Amino acid sequence: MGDESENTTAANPELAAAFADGPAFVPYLAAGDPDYESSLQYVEALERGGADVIELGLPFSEPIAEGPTIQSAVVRALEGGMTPDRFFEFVEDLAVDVPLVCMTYYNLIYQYGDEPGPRPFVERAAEVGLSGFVVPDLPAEEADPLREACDEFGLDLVFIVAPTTRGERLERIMSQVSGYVYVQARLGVTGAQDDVSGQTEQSLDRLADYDVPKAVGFGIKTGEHAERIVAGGADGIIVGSALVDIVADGAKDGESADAVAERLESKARELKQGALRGYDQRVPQAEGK
Amino acid sequence: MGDESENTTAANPELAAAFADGPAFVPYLAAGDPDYESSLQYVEALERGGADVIELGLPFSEPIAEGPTIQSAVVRALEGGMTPDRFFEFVEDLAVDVPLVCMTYYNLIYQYGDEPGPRPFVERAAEVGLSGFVVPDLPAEEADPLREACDEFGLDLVFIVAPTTRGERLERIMSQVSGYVYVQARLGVTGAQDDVSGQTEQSLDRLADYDVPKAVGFGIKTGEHAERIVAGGADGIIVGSALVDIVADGAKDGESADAVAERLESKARELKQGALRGYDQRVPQAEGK
Amino acid sequence: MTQTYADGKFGEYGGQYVPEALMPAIEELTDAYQRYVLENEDGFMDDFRARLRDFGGRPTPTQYAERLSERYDREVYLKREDLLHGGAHKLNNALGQVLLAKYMGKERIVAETGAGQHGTATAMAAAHLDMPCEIYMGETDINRQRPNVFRMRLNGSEVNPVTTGRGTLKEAISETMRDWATNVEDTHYVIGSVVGPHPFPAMVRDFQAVISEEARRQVREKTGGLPDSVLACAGGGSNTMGAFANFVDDEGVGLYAVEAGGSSLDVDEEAGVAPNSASLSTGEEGVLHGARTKILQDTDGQIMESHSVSAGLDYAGVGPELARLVDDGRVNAVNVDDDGALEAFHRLSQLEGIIPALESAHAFGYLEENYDDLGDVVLVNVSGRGDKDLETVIEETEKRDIDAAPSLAEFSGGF
Amino acid sequence: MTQTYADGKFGEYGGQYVPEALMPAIEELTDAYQRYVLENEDGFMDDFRARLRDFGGRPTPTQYAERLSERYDREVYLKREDLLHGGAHKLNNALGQVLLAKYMGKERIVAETGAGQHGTATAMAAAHLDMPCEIYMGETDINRQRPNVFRMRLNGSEVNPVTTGRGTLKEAISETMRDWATNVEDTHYVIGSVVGPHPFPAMVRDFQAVISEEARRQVREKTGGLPDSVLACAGGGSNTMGAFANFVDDEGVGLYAVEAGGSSLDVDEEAGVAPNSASLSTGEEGVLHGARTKILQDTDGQIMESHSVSAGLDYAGVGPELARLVDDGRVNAVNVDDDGALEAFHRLSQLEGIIPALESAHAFGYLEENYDDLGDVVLVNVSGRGDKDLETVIEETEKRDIDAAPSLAEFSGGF
Ligand SMILES: Cc1ncc(COP(=O)(O)O)c(C=O)c1O
Ligand SMILES: Cc1ncc(COP(=O)(O)O)c(C=O)c1O
Repeated sequence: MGDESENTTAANPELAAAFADGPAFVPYLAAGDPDYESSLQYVEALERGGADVIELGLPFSEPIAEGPTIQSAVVRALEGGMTPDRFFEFVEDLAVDVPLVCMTYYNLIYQYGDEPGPRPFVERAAEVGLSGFVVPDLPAEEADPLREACDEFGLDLVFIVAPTTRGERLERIMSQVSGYVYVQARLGVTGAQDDVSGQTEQSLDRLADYDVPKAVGFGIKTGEHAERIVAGGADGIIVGSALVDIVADGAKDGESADAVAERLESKARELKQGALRGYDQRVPQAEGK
Repeated sequence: MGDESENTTAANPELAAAFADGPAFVPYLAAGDPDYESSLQYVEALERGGADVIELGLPFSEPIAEGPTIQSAVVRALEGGMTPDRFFEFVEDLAVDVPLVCMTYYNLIYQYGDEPGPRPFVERAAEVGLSGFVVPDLPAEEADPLREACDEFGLDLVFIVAPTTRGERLERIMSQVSGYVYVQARLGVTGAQDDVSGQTEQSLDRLADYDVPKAVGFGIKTGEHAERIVAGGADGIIVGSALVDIVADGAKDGESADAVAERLESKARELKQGALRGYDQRVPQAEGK
Repeated sequence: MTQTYADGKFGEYGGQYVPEALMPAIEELTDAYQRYVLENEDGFMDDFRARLRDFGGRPTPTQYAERLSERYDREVYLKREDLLHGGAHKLNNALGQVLLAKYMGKERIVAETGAGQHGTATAMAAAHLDMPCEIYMGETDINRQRPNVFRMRLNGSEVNPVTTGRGTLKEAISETMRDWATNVEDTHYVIGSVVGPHPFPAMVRDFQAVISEEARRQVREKTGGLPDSVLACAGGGSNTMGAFANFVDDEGVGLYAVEAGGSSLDVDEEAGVAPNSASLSTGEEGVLHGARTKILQDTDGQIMESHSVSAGLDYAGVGPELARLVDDGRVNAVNVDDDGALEAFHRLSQLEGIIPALESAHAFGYLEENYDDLGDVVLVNVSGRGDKDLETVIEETEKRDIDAAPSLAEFSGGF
Repeated sequence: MTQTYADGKFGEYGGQYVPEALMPAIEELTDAYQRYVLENEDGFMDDFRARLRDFGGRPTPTQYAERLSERYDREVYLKREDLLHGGAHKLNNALGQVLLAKYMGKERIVAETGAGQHGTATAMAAAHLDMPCEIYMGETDINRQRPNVFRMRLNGSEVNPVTTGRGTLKEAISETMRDWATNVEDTHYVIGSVVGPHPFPAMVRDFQAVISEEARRQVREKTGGLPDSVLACAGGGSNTMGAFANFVDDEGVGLYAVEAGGSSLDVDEEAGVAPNSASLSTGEEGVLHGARTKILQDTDGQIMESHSVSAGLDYAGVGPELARLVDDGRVNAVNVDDDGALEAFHRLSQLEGIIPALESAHAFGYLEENYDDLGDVVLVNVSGRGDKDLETVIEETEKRDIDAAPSLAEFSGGF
């Protein structure tokens, strides 16, 4: 346990680096939504818009932690033929330089490859150059096998900390986490919200003593949200539904992939700029620490 | 009881007289089927056809002892406006000389008039010149009040003897009956049948020792039936459904009342002739007795 | 337990007004009732009780109703006949009679049914006891109650449509009597309530009396005493007599037979229609279906068409023993109209998580309106469950403005 | 009684694979389970048992099935969960959980439902205990099971349509988890079977274990010994674990979990469809809805659409404890296809006068095909009654040529 806790935040230099100077903008898209080719273009647009890390969703048939927006993205991606193998190809085909985190559910990780357990999946993820994982249905209690495989192949394992996470549980998670911690801004499932939850500040307070980047997600929709959250002390912002909405609208209205990519890029820029503004506001404080 | 048993078969000379010389033909029709005027004509046609006694049905809404043919007659007569009071008028309006027996259910007898119980009904029946009653849902056990009223006003009370009636029950009935006994030819409800039941003979055997006319009914349809039954020892035949069928057909086909009446008369004649033939066959035997 | 009258009479009520052909069967049945039911010959009653327990699910509970008790500020207990196999008290009687037929050596069962509750109970009992069974049912009722027809067919019974008259219960009873009169030697007629000629009213009461036998003991266990009042709906009156029988001698216990007030207590003599089924409250003495009792009839004595929102109460007669107990002042004949019953249906469903039969809902309607007069401990018989009534409830709720009802717009027009 | 595993694991099965936001609630629930259920704190279990008795109708009987016993030339006993309030074993669990939520101070209940049986049981329990309740139900299921939706509404519950995916049970579970994750502080999620994250599988089993607790005693009373085998259908496996729990330590008693063989045990990987629901027989280890267990999945790990003629068995997962007991060789995982279940449905209806749920009919299908291997005394759990299935039975019987079925021509096309 002492051992693990030491190596946790240092598994992969890339993710740590992404948070090193200034606030990290961490957008999410479902890989293959609504089809393989467009999706490649969309992810690349995020980088152009200023992404520091990209969370790539590998769609699972039962996304129990997602709201309607991302559920629909998952359905579109599955209907577009996305599978774990195609996902790894997708990562290989992507022309982006920022670190990529795979967001998926545990069953897909567990089933992959010939031997049961997460190792084959992590091995392949390392091969294609992924930097880490977020697994919403894998709490720290069940994470040992995946943590071990990540350690073996030098990948990070990001955990979500919810507004309800306190005390012992918080410690257990923080001893397992690496890369960054995903601070869930409010209770519920993913989905863009019109205001930012007051629960965020309390969560950041609880995490103040832990020396790992804190990226806040769930419900961030605009540059102003991003600004406020970073000003409040977040090391990064995670944005999913607000971006997936753009993909969904494009798919519904039959827009060209180029047009959608352009809108994604500019939304990304808005969010990144917001984050930067927020960071500026708190620089004195941050330095004081 | 001794008293009652003595006066039973002698309440009304008319009914006894009808059975006095030769077999009695006892047709049944529902009064007012399908309307008052036609029904008067039909009943009168039965007399012309040779009826010795006529059973006139006063329709009741729940005729539990009737088969489909007579049930339908009852419905037609009720829809035609037949009521107990109209029934008594009907009897007054009839231009026939043979004795008339009212066949109905006990509730109508019980409810009639101002005081509860059968007396008002019997009193009125006597006034209009009815000779007696058959009440299919009134077994001997429940008949005392009606028996008393009949005695008071000099009317007969006919009882039905079923193939299942034996021993004590038979004695009880035979001690209450007057006019004639209605021998039910087979189990079941009223309705014309294609052959005559073997149960009839056994019933007549059981009744052989009782000195009261035995009229057999239930299912007699043709002159040949009538012949066989009278040959077998019956003092009379009761025919309902085979006649009601003619009324029903007439009503259905919109035949004129005259035409229906004519067919009733000729059916009656066929039945009466059959009965007479049967009687001829058994004369030696009957005399031997 | 109320008395058994050797002559089949309850005062002037009761008797045996049936066609002569049936009398020997009725005498045979009277004898069998005496021997098997009253004297437990061949262990009949033990067999019956064991089957009621294992096949039927007896004893049914007597439940303390928390929220009704709160609402009415007194202790309300529910006798849960809705939990009996088949969903109503009907099985107590059907099982008893089919078993008796078996002990009597009969080889065939006939029965009438209105809404189908007695028919389904009889079909279940007949399947259980391997007896061929035919059920007479009015054609109108068949069309209204197809799921129940289907259940009888599933249990292997034949369902014979009755097309005479309006094609409802009254006609079905008459038709079953005709079948019985035709096949009386090998057939037993399983009548569905405490009506018909003796010994049916007494026998059906005895089979149903297990309700009050249990409830009396159960209320005692829970409260240390007896209820102040017992409420049961009354159609023919079998759940009613079952719920009352063991309390009749407890003079301090008020007994309330709640009839269907329908849409009105008035009567349309001209049309021969009573828009209610309140024979005890508004009927007159007369003879129907083999017994003298209180019936809905016109001044001539013709039987009237009755009405109730609950098919199981929709009958122009009532058990002769109840008629007597009402005349004696021992049972209170009261009634609740269609509106009150529907409201009570929704209230019980929401407050207690029990969806009652519309029949049973009448008893709860009376409780709502009169709880203040019913004493500290009230026992209500839940004669059956309401699953059979869902279509009717949609239809009838739509016509009304019922506070207690959930919004059912999405069910407009049925399922 | 099977063991409780402190870590929520049954061998490698079980666990708590849920979003972090739910973990505190799950810890709180685990603690409440420990205190109230296992240690009877505040008399919780006494309260629960009393309510099961008075509100639910327990004990349900264990019935000797005369005609099945004759047919199979051995003693067949039926555990009659069809007689429980609501018509299925589901209430044992729903009542336990809603009551627990109340003891925990929760103010709101959510639940998922597929065919509507768990939903109706939860709605009844929630009404009884005065808890606001929302039920998630797939839109497809809502359209197929409108009477059950109506019953939930009558009991005062909200029914929330789930439009994602195929709009069936799997999606409804996911959606209910989302609601719980959002409202976790005041809300309890009443899961419908022995599935989901720990402590649900153990807790639901403990609430359902009353089935085998009673049945074991009842069979003993009747035969002086234990059954040679116990049969129960298995969807999620709650009636199954309930029927097995108190026999697991009786090594001589064979335990048979009868899954839905559907139309075939083969799988269409391409279409992501398994035309059966036989997770124990044909599924692979994986993680679904919070637990590691046997599930129907493609080689990638995507969950497959399952199928069964009985909606209540139509689920791609199964309780983790059952998976473990099968791996251990203690429970036999067997299955019966749609045809066999339908035939058994008709057979039981006609021979015993019990119309079973199509789910339960699977257990009887297995009995028909394998009675010779089941020993002298066989106990079958009748998990529910079939009234909910009548429409399906008409439709499915029409498609087949079933000897045991009555002629149903007049019902062609439904009611
Ligand atoms: C549930 C229920 N309650 C009551 C009745 C009325 O019958 P009775 O008055 O004989 O109990 C019926 C008749 O079908 C019924 O189904
Ligand atoms: C009657 C009945 N039996 C069985 C089941 C299957 O559930 P389980 O396997 O959890 O008992 C259901 C589910 O709805 C059901 O309604």
